[in-house]
Amino acid sequence: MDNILSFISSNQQIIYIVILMIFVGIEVIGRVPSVLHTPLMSGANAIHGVVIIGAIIVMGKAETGNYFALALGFLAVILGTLNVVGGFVVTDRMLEMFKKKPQPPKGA
Amino acid sequence: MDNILSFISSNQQIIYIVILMIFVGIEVIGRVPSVLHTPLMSGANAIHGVVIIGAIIVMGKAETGNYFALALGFLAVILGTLNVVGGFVVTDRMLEMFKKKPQPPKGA
Amino acid sequence: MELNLLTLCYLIASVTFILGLKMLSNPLSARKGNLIAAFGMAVAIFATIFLYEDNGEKLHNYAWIFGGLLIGTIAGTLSAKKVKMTAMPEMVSLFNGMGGACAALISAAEFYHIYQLHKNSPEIPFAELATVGHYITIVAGAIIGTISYTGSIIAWGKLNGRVKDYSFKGQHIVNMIVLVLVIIASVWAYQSTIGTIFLPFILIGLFAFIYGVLFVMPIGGADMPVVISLLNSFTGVAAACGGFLYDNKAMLTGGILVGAAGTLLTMLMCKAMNRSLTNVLIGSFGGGNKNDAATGATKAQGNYKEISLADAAMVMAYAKKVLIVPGYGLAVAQAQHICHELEKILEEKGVEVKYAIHPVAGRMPGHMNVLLAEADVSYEKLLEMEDANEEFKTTDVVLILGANDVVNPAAKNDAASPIYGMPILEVEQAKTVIVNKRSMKPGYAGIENDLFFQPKTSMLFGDAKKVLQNLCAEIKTV
Amino acid sequence: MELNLLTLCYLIASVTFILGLKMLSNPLSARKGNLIAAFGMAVAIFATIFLYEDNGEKLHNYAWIFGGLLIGTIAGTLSAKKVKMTAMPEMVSLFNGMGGACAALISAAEFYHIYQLHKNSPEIPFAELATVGHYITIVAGAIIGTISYTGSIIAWGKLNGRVKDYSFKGQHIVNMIVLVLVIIASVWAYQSTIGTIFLPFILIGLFAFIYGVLFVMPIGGADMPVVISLLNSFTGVAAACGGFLYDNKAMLTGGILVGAAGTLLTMLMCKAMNRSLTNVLIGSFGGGNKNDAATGATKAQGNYKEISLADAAMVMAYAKKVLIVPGYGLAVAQAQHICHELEKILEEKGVEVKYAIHPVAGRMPGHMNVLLAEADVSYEKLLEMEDANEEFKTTDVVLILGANDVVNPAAKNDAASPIYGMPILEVEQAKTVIVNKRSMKPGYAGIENDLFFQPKTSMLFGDAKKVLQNLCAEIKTV
Ligand SMILES: NC(=O)c1ccc[n+]([C@@H]2O[C@H](COP(=O)([O-])OP(=O)(O)OC[C@H]3O[C@@H](n4cnc5c(N)ncnc54)[C@H](OP(=O)(O)O)[C@@H]3O)[C@@H](O)[C@H]2O)c1
Ligand SMILES: NC(=O)c1ccc[n+]([C@@H]2O[C@H](COP(=O)([O-])OP(=O)(O)OC[C@H]3O[C@@H](n4cnc5c(N)ncnc54)[C@H](OP(=O)(O)O)[C@@H]3O)[C@@H](O)[C@H]2O)c1
Repeated sequence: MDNILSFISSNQQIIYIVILMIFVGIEVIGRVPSVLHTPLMSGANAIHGVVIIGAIIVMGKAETGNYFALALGFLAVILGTLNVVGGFVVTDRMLEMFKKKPQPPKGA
Repeated sequence: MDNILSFISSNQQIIYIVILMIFVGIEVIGRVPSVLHTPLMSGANAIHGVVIIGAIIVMGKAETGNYFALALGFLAVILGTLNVVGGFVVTDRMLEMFKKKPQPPKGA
Repeated sequence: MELNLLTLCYLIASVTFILGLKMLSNPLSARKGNLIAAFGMAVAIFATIFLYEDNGEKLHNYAWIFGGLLIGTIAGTLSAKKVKMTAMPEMVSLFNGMGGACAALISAAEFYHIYQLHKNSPEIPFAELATVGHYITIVAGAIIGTISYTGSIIAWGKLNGRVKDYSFKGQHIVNMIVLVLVIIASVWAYQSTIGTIFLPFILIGLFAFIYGVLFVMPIGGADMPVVISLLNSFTGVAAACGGFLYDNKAMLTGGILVGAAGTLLTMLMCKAMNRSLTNVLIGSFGGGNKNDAATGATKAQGNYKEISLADAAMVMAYAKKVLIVPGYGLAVAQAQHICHELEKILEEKGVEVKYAIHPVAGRMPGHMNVLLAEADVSYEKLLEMEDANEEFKTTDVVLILGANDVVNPAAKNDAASPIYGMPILEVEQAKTVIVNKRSMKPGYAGIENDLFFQPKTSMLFGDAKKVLQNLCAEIKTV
Repeated sequence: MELNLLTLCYLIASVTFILGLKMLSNPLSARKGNLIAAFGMAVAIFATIFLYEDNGEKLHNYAWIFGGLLIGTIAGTLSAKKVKMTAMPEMVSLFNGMGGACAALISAAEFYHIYQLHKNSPEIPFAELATVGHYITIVAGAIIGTISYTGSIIAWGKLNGRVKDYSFKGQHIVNMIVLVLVIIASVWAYQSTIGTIFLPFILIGLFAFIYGVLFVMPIGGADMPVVISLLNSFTGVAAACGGFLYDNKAMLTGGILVGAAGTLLTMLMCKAMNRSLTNVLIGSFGGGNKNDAATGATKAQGNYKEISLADAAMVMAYAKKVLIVPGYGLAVAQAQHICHELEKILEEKGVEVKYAIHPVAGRMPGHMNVLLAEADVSYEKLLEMEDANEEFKTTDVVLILGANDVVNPAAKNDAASPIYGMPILEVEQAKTVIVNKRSMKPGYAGIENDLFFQPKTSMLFGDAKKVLQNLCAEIKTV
């Protein structure tokens, strides 16, 4: 109990950020019409591609002679880029299809 | 420019919390029907009564002999309490009126 | 350990504030949401009292603290319980003002604290004692809190009729000047020494005080709910300043939350009336514009026809379904109880009676719901706008009691009208429309209403309460 | 200075992610939202490359970094551009798997890094080198990333038909056991010394790998979009672990954002089909339940009647308004182009043709919009469900092409039906209904459809593409 409390206390701000982010994530999505579910999923998929930052850091910190670390990092960068670039491009392509939203006179 | 950047950097987490909180505040309210505007305003009014915490701290830190500081703090505590208690009670009274939400068959 | 527990309590409070506000924006959960936020507040308050430490030292002056809490609680509860339902916005305004004043006092106390620590060396520049950031939080709390306080008090006075609308030419320029003076005084104070700082600091408060008054003074009394909502979000920001000052997350998050939500709410309120916030603040149609609109009204609309009490009673008694549209006039006349009476008499005669409630009928959102609830009208009888607009199609008689803008077809037909685009109650779909008001004068938006000149419509002039009393008597004899 | 700039860049990225996601959830701003998020991502990536410092040291291996970025960009763009519209969910699944793998590799690299630093003293317990918190972020990233990776690959395989549904009795228990093994291996690894840690760490990865496969394997192929959305939020959480690991706010906020939003989205998807998430995951009606439903179907429904091609052509050619209801069958038959053809031929004959689009028609949300857009059907012709349900009232002929559940009246009438409560296209309001499918077999939900037995309805059996081709030819001759 004590441990948990002091953990909470010393990571107070991060905990706030995480909790608030969860609220934001939930609220921001709340009103999405079902036609947009697939593009939204795809867009969210592209956003978690932010993991690429970690891959770049791993890659950029690997010592030049350490081939195993280099290979790991290199692979991670490629995979992360695939996620980011592919994700955004695919989402854009999908949304292209939705662009001319019809505005039928209500109830007509 | 440099100053601003280093300010941002050293207060990074607080800035995140503030920005996220703004998003939360805006999103959370987004869907409110207009009948609830008044109670919602009143409820929000009660919540900013959290300023009472500051009043309590001021009061509790004032040296025992310093009557000016004591008076300031005492007044602040009273006003803050009015805000909090009055706010929540008034909101509750208003909402009492809204409780039996009618569920008329749609379009009937 | 205790400090860690305090952090957890604040975290809980922050989360309850968010959840509470979220639940408050849904009719089904609103009341619970309010209680949840109140619970979180209680946690935060008692945690502060018992767990807070400053440099390892607990708070003292417990007697004073509990004394203040007790006085505030009793006074707050009593006034909140006693106030009439229709005077709610005034009450909210008053409480909001208290919060603003509290924030301002905290800033003043903090300032005084710094002064006390160093009063023996009056030549130290204040700038050496507080960083810019620290100073800004102190001064912003003082300024915003004070503005919120005076503004709220004026709004309160306007709503209960003690303060009259007042504006003069060039008011906006004067307001700007006062605001600039506030800033100048703030800069001056920061550059003063401990010995000379009192004057500029008092000036800051004074100018902010004046600004608050000037800011609210010219805005039409009917627009006060919007102003109160805006001042509400000001107080939120002032509370957040306190949060920065004490590095207190509960104050910070609570304040920012209300600041953001309050700002949006203010805009939503304006939108529900189809107006912009600037329009409300500069008062273009609560105030000045009225004359223009009145001239527009003179283009004669043809004739209206009146109906006698006896005829009105007859028509309603023999109708199958009557819909009542209450408006601001009903509220002013305090005619809700006699209106409920009418409803009961008609129902005894076998007439189906319901109410059509426009969301911005009256002078605050939900005004009519609160009003009719006070008179014990059953909730099942209140139709929301969309449902009512369906129901009109099968209605024999619509009785409009002191409503005007909310049934004005110009909102649908006339793109030049200031209320164009506002959703309205489409009463013309019913067979007959009877309108009760005292004269042919326009309502809140200051514009003419075509509805009154339509063949379906007949006017029943007089104060709503009196007319209803006579109507009741008349119907009983039918 | 540069580090401060980096912080600002990350802040900008976080905000663009939120804004982007918010805009993505509104049809009008969705595309712009995607671009905004992409912009923020670019800022974050390049800021990391050029500004990141670790103990005052910049990153190196630029050639490798840019090489990797280049390869990934080319491969990603090409495959994203080439993929067929209807194979989108597969593609998303694949990219999601890449992200999961990336997160897992980062954890592995971090782990290897710790190992490298201390490999000369193999007897040090790992627990002395990393706090519990640090270890949990490493291991959670590895586990969640791996599960997301293998799960996504299986989902991808199912969608393009390479992997078949597979389940056995007691599968859920086996799954639980594997999950427990993952946890045991994690604890074991933490208590090993540097010298002996490799085995348990590899076991963690292995068990997580197996779990990902087992988790997705039994779920019906048609439910894959929901599963992908769930795995999507897993990858978000894995990315957030990376954010904790490097104390990187962009990763942390981006990851949590997707984790939270993805979870809600998953639930919304289920809700749109009127199912619960557990129901999807345990697969009660994509899979096992089918038999029960089939027995329910044997209660004979009376007779259905068939219509000949010639008659169908006649009825449609002489109608004033025809509404086409596309469903999963149309997608499977790849009949969207010939369907557009039919529309044009009918319009030449003076028939008004529109499409009624159910939000969950097909196998992914928006499936039909995408499909018809691919065949160049004008967007103005697509009616959303609510509008379509109004339009049916004035429609002469409804042509249902390979749709079944989305027009099943049981969703409205039969409280015992598994799809009860799902909003449907109310085609019975039209004068005549023609249904094209290959047999009387049920659709996705595995239940009988009353509609087919109603007097208004006639069946036109056959593969959608072939039937449409013949229909076109026939109508031309009318
Ligand atoms: N609800 C809100 O939140 C809110 C806030 C601010 C502004 N507003 C605005 O207020 C308006 C509300 O519309 P509304 O139709 O309710 O009111 P309204 O348009 O202001 O009309 C009220 C009518 O009641 C009549 N009246 C006044 N006293 C009366 C009495 N004692 N007996 C009988 N009739 C009386 C007046 O005509 P006579 O003088 O001829 O009797 C007047 O035309 C809208 O324009 C809305 O935008 C609403
Ligand atoms: N959109 C989503 O996000 C999503 C995701 C997962 C699940 N779902 C579910 O999928 C269902 C969608 O409903 P739906 O009406 O579109 O599809 P459905 O209920 O699955 O019915 C499709 C019908 O098409 C017929 N068909 C199959 N191949 C055909 C061909 N080549 N030519 C002509 N007809 C063919 C089948 O009948 P025959 O075999 O007799 O030809 C079948 O009855 C809903 O239950 C929904 O909940 C949707």
